[in-house]
Amino acid sequence: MDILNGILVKPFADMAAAPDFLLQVLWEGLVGGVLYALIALGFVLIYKSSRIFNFAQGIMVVFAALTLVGLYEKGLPAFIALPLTLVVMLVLAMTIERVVLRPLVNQPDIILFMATIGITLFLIGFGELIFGGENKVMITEQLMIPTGSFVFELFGGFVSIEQKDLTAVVGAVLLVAGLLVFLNKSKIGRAIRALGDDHQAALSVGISLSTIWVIVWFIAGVIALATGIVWGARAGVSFALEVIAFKALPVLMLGGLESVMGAIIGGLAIGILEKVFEIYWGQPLLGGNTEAWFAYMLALLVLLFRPQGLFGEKIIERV
Amino acid sequence: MFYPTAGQFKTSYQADHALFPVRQDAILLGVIAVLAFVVFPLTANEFTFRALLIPVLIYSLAALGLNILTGYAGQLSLGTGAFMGVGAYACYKLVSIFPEMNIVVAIALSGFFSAAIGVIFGLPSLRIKGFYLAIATLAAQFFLVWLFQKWGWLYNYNASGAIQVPNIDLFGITVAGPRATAVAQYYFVLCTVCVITLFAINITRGRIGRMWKAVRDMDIAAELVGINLMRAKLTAFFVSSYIVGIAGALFVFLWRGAAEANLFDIPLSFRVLFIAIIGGLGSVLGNYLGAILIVALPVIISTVPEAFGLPIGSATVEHLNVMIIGALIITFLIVEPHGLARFWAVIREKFILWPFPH
Amino acid sequence: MKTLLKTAILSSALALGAGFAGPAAAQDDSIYIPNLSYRTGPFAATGTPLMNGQRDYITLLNERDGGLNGVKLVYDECETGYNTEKGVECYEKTKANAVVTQPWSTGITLQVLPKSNVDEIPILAPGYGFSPMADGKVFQWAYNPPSSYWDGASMILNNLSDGNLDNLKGKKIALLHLDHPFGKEPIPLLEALAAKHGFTFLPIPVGLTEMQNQSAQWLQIRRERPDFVVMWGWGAMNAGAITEAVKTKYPMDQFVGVWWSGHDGDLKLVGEAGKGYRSISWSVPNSESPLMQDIKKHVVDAGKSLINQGEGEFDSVFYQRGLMISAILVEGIKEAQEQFDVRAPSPEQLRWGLENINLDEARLKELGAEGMLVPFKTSCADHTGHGGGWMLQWDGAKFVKASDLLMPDRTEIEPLEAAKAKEYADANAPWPINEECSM
Amino acid sequence: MNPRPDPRQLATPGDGIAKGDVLLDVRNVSLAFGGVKAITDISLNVLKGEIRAIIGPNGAGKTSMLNVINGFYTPQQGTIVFRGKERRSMKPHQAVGQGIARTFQNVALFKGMSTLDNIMAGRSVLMKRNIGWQMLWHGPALREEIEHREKVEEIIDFLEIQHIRRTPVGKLPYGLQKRVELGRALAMEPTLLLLDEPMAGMNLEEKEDMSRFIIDVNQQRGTTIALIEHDMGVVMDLSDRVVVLDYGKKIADGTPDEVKGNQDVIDAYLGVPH
Amino acid sequence: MAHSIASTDTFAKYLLLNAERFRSRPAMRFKDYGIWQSWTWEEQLDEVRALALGLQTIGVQRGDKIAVIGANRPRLYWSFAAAQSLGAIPVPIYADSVAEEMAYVLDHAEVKFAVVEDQEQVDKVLSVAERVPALTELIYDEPRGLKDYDHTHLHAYEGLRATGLKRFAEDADAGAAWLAEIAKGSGGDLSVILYTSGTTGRPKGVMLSNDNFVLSAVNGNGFDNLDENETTIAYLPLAWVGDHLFSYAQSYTAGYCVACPESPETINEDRREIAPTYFFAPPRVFETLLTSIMVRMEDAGRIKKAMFHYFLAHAGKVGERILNGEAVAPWDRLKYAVGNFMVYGPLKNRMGLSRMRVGYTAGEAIGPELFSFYRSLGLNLKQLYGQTEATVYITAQADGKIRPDTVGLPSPDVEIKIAESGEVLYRSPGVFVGYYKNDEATRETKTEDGWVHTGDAGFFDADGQLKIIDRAKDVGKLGSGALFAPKYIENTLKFFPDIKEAVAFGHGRDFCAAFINIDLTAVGNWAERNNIAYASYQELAGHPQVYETIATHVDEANRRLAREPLMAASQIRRFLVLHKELDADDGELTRTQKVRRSFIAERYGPLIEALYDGSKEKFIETEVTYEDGRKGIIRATVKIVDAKVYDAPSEMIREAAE
Repeated sequence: MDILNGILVKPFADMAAAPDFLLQVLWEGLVGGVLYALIALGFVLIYKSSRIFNFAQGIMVVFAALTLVGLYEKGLPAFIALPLTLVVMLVLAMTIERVVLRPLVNQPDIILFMATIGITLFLIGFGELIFGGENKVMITEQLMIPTGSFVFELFGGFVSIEQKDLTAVVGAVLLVAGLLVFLNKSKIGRAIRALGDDHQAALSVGISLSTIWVIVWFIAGVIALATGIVWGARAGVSFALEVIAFKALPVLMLGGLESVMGAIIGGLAIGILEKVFEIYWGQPLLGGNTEAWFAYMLALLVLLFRPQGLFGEKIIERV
Repeated sequence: MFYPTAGQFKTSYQADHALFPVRQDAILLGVIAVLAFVVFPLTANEFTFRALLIPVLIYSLAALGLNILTGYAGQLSLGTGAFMGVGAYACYKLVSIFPEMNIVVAIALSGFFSAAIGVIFGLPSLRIKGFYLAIATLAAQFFLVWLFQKWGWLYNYNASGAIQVPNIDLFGITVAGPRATAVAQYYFVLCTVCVITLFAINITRGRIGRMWKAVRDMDIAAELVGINLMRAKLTAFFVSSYIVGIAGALFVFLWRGAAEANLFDIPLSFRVLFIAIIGGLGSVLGNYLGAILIVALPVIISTVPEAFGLPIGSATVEHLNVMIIGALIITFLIVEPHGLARFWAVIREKFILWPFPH
Repeated sequence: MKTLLKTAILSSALALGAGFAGPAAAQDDSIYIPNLSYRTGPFAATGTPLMNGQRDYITLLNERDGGLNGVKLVYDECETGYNTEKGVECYEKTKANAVVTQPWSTGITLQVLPKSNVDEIPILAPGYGFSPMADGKVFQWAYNPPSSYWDGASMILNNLSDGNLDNLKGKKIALLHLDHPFGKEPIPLLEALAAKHGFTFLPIPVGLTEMQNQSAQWLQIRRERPDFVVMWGWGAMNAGAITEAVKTKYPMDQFVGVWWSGHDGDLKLVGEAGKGYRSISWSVPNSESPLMQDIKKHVVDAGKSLINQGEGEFDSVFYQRGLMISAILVEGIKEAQEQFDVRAPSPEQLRWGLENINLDEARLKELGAEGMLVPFKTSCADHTGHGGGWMLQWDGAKFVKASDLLMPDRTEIEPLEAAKAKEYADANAPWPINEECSM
Repeated sequence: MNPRPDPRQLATPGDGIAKGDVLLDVRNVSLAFGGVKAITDISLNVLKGEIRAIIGPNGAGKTSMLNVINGFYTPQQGTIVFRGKERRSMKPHQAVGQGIARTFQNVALFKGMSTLDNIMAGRSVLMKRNIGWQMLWHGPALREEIEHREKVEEIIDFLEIQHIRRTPVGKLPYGLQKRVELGRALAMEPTLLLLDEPMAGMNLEEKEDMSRFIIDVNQQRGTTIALIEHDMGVVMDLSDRVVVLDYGKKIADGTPDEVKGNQDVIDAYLGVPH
Repeated sequence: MAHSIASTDTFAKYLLLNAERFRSRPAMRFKDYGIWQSWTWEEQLDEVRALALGLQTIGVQRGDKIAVIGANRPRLYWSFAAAQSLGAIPVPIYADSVAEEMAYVLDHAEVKFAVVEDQEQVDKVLSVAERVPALTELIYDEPRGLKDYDHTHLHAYEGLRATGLKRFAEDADAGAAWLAEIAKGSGGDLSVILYTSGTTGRPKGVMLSNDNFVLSAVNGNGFDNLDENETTIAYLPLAWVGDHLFSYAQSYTAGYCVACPESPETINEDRREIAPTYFFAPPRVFETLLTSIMVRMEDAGRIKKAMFHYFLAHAGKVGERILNGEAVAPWDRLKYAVGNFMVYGPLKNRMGLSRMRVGYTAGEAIGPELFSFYRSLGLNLKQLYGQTEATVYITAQADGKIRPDTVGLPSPDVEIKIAESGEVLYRSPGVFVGYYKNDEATRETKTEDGWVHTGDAGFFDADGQLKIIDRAKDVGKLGSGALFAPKYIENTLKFFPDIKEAVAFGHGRDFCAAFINIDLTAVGNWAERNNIAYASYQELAGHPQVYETIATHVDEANRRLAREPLMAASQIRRFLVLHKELDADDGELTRTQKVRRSFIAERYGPLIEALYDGSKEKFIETEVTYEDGRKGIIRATVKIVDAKVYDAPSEMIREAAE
């Protein structure tokens, strides 16, 4: 009975007992979710346009952030380091297109997937070689990201909202909105969207495949940089960040590999749910650290009922 | 050139189904066997055993397990490390609960535990395909490693949370634990790997192997030629996880001597996956070639600057090493996406066709 | 394709050659000191200054004194990335010529520990490793001077309770720890003490993958409201925890870390907000000491150091602790040289040396490091020395000494040490026990 | 030396149904995908030993019909009686167990395997040795393997594909792939063989070869065949009876000559709007 | 089972003997169902007996003619032995002959029974059955597609075999009676009637006795030391005398194993698997092999190609001398050994000839370069000069005395003389009994005292080796009176892989000119590499660049011809590349793929005229027969090109060069 009580009653009693805390938990989950969603978004864009399951998205986040901070540490002012980082990401996109994607075009999915793992390793080694392996501080102030926090006293407690987290959420919303506009309104954007379905159709827009790939990888790089700044501001910049890339995977399972909305909603849902589960069930009942697997188990369960993910299209098998 | 195949003909299906229908292949294997069983043990030093030979063998075995699932049955798995962990922890518990149990029996049994867990986590494969399944196997990966950490019973409530291999004898020779000599462990691993490889080859070339390959190549068609997809996939998960579990048990008992949960985390899974893919999916030989490249090469690379007296810091070497491995993976995928095994097959084919180019 | 083939053949030939040749043979006029370092990966941030310190002390001796008693010390790093597997590989690679193993991670220490009796190479794990290694009768080849983790835990609790653990009755103490052998080390002692002295002990593990995102742990802390948070953190975890603590508004003066959680770099992330955070330490930086001046002169200014001078690494706790770690090792070597009258002592001889270290105030002063390290003395039975430690406190810009020398409550620890040592020996039977040495 | 096997007489699986009796009876079957009707209330039967053609314009529901027959789709209404047993749904692999084999409109071979292995895979369902024996290889598993290899070699010989025995099927030209696929279906020793456009995309010569093989299969092995085909000429030559579908409905059924004269059929093929 | 063998004058008796002396040694292999099905001599005896006893039940009797039609399959070879054991006479017929040809032979030979391979042959025979009144029963091997045929006079081989086995098992007398029947056979009896596919007129049935074959085979065995350890591969037409000798007569007399390939498409693969020790092929096969080698090597990398040609050149220099056991410098030997490892060995391996101990080429003259090429690789290839009427052997090259331009010394027991007209005549134990039902022809060919006209012109050189120039009737004279040997010229041209076929003209003309047929494989491959698009053979043949290539070949051929004093006069002045492939279906080639020169001259008369009237191109219409028997017309304008001729060298230079 204790167990049942622990599972079914106590968590909700706790939530009700300390609503401020619950709010804090939800906020923390939301912020985490935004980050997952951003990384997942990078995955989805690349998958949609080139059928590549880009494992390197996570490391691109670190690499982008590390480049930004590294350039700053080398003495460049932030307002130069930032655009320069974008240039680096563009060069990276072009290099990847030229060195990896083009020779591997038309290979099976798993080969491309492995190649992105190769990119991951290469970037780790390269990044550490250039910028060193130690933890770096995100140049928050220099980028004019507010660092204070708003504290709301309510329900007899408080909810503390870091301004940089708030900035992250707002920034993410703006980024996603901009991206959606780009994808839906611009010629290139439409080409990118069409690419997932039909190479020929996309090519008829008049943009070469390699150009589209470079653009897509560059956009993924920009998203990575944004993610890197936000996450780096929270936890510093180091290659330990690479692990968050894994968190994007269950998001993709939930949201579907090709759905932009799926990535966003899936990311937020997983961020919030895993936090709530960890705090109210994981820690009291399972010894904590359930965030390590909760998102996967959740996604797995969902997939068992909807193999195409929450937002994927239903698969009708034909022969 | 080295493959004069003229005059080799088969007068029975038995001969046609032999392990090496081409005589030269058998000779080549014989040479390798002599190297592995006689020459290496006589010449290798302890570092070579512990850092090259034994790990290459164990990783090959793990990759073989994964390859059965991914290369033969087409089910991508990213959870190999955790299944190795299941094998290792199962073996540890068996040895602690039944200290009298023969180590061979314990290792053989521990495979069944990972096989059972493998089948459980294989169940989603009936509904989920491709990358979705790959991500699903990550659920196993993260959940199991978490379990290894949290479930004190698994590591006998050891303060450090690590499992420690006691000294274990086999026929009067210590093969596991701190007192075991590298040579003894090498032979133990070598024999185990040989036997399991043989079994795996036999399975993959027979009915079950064909069923797996059919499922891999086109699962709908496989179903429509009467293959029970559920059974085929679950058998693949079972056999694969069994071998992976054995590899895990060997990994800890015959090589590492101790292990903590993190050891079985995602980098291990990826490492094994690299081996399988660089080696060549759908090939048994590839696992060995891949393991040599992925396991031994970094060790060797890291000794290169030292050997040439280059003043490079160990960290730089490590960074370069990671870069090189990354670049190698990409290069190999571009040069031969089907892996080293195919690379060898191409060379072999060239030898057979020599002097003709095709 | 063709060239690739050739390269493949060439490199495999090279590989075979390299694999079977083995490391070069030892030389008489030098002492090979390998270090299983990590300058890469998530723990690089905390590892690097320590490695730099270790390296620079040896460089100093070689540069200033021409080695130790005229024998050149060869310091060599093998990169592990704090990865146990890599660590074991490094151990195997270096052990042929090594006089000592410096495993640099509790995980690696635990892996190497059982082999020590077989390989007969002393393990030197200053301030880390398995606490019962203090029992020299059982762990004949392992040394963790000058204080063990249990010592550290005991000192922290003593400090928090103003010297009387019973004061903690009814309080709640959380242990925020890395979910790794290192982080789990103090748990048995803390559990035992909690039971005995009536405080609530709450372990909060941080997984390796969660080091930088500890919001769940800190939410838990916020909910549980422990009176004190003790941290056994390392690498990126430290910075993460301190940032979260600031965010959660956890009072810094109730937040104490073990010596590995007192890295200047971690605290600089929060700067002023971290003011009041304390960390127990058995070493104290003193950039004005004669030793440091020598280092500056012979190593840093000579361009032979790897430290990042712009970031104040020279003044940092970890860099100077790294120096002290090498000083301890060198002291052991020196003892062995003198005792056995050899230039390059064997591992067996070094073992004796490490058992007979006597780094008292006088000797430290001689080394120019007065006050930088707790004085301690090892023996056959006591491989730790139990030199105690000081509290260091973050003043917003740097760590400053904030207490007198604290000593662990050995009476609380010793029985547990003995029991765990015996348990270990039993589990690893046959395990030789040296009954000859008494206290 | 090995005595030569005696494969000249190819066995016909017996099932107690005499030639000319109803082997398969499809009764009032309807099938829809999310509201789109693929098959509307169709009944048809296949007699043992005949070659039965199902024809119709694109989208007439022909392939869906085959998919219903071999259990790949479950119809919303109607039943199927095969060899006297009535059922609504079953798993495709169970259909194989009952003696229904098929080929596909777009070749569905196992691309990574050789011709030999593809056809051997068709016999998977007839092979019984468990994994333990497989593991040891020598002994029962090998005996079984050889036993089935002999059968497969008969098929290879029958279809005249000796020269591509070891070739990975992915490398074969389309016409040969179709032949290998037929071989794989034959390997299952079916009572009823469903062929989905066996001659699609073939040139004249290949079509003639394929027709010959189909007739040979029917005559020599006594296999009942139901086929879908676009090429009317081929259909009329090959089949004993023809059923015509249009928009998921049956519009004609009978001998080739009867069907040819049917006005509905002519309309359907000329595209008269409904 | 013990047989008492009084003598070995028939193959049936040899079969009994071999079953005793070689028992479980392999007699025959057949790649079927993916593996080499094998029969030992004992099993072969069982098979032949079973068939013979089965044949008896459908009425086969002594003296009956039994047609055997099909590919090289053990069962058809057994039909020979079974028929002969019963005293019947097998009449093998080319399986690719059209119904018309077949009808003639079947009728002419008064065939009563026919053993055929499959439905195709059954259909062919049945289609002409009414024109073959003697034919009563038809036996087929492959039952495929024949299920619904009327089986009153149609028998499955399998059925007869089963009947035979049953008879043997159930009726003790049957076996004994069969042995008695064998004993009745004698050396003088007809062994087989082989129809020659003569270049003109109707085929003639060459009657060969058991003695003819047995003695020839035994002599052949002795000449080349063939014994039961040899293996050969049977892939040439059953109806051809060579195959009958090598795959049947010599196998029975020496006891060696004959392997039958799986299907025509797999011959190369099958030969490689079997790696025959005794191998026979007409020059055309060697030519095709060489062409395919060179074509495949074209795609090789530059270094490999250079290496390949370097070693081939070296082999050309010393290979034959090493093979002949002559003195060769150690350095050259070493280089040859390296070459053997790098090139020759692997090449032999790929051709499936690495175990070949003795190889023969015959049927027509082989180009000396082609011949030398194979010998330089270390293959003991030899030339044989023979005829159906001689039961093959007239001359053969003996080991160690091999020259590419001669056909060797007279075979054992063969006498040869050269008629005044230059025609070669011979007399031997292999000389045929006569042409079946054609005494006139017999008389024309065979003199009263047993000398046989070969129809070939030739002479003995200083070593006593016979050198054949051409068909006696084909050898002509140029307007200048110089010798014109068209075949010699054609062979010189055909050495080039790009040239598949050539027809030379010049008899009675001022100079020599030639038609050239390009090799579609070789030239097509070349075109592909050079990005030359072509839609048809005709288009490719007329392509200017193809012409250029062929012109260089002709030029080289002229250079070679110029080196031969006898031939220098007949260098090619003008040539054209023919717009269609010469084809046996159109009657341009014989079934054995020999050029029918006169027919071609008639058919392409306008082109020949154009060759000599100096025109630059000529339009021509040609009727062709398609594979399905339909007829069509192809039209083309063929370009004609002049070639450069060289001065004949003086004797001095020639000697210095040699």
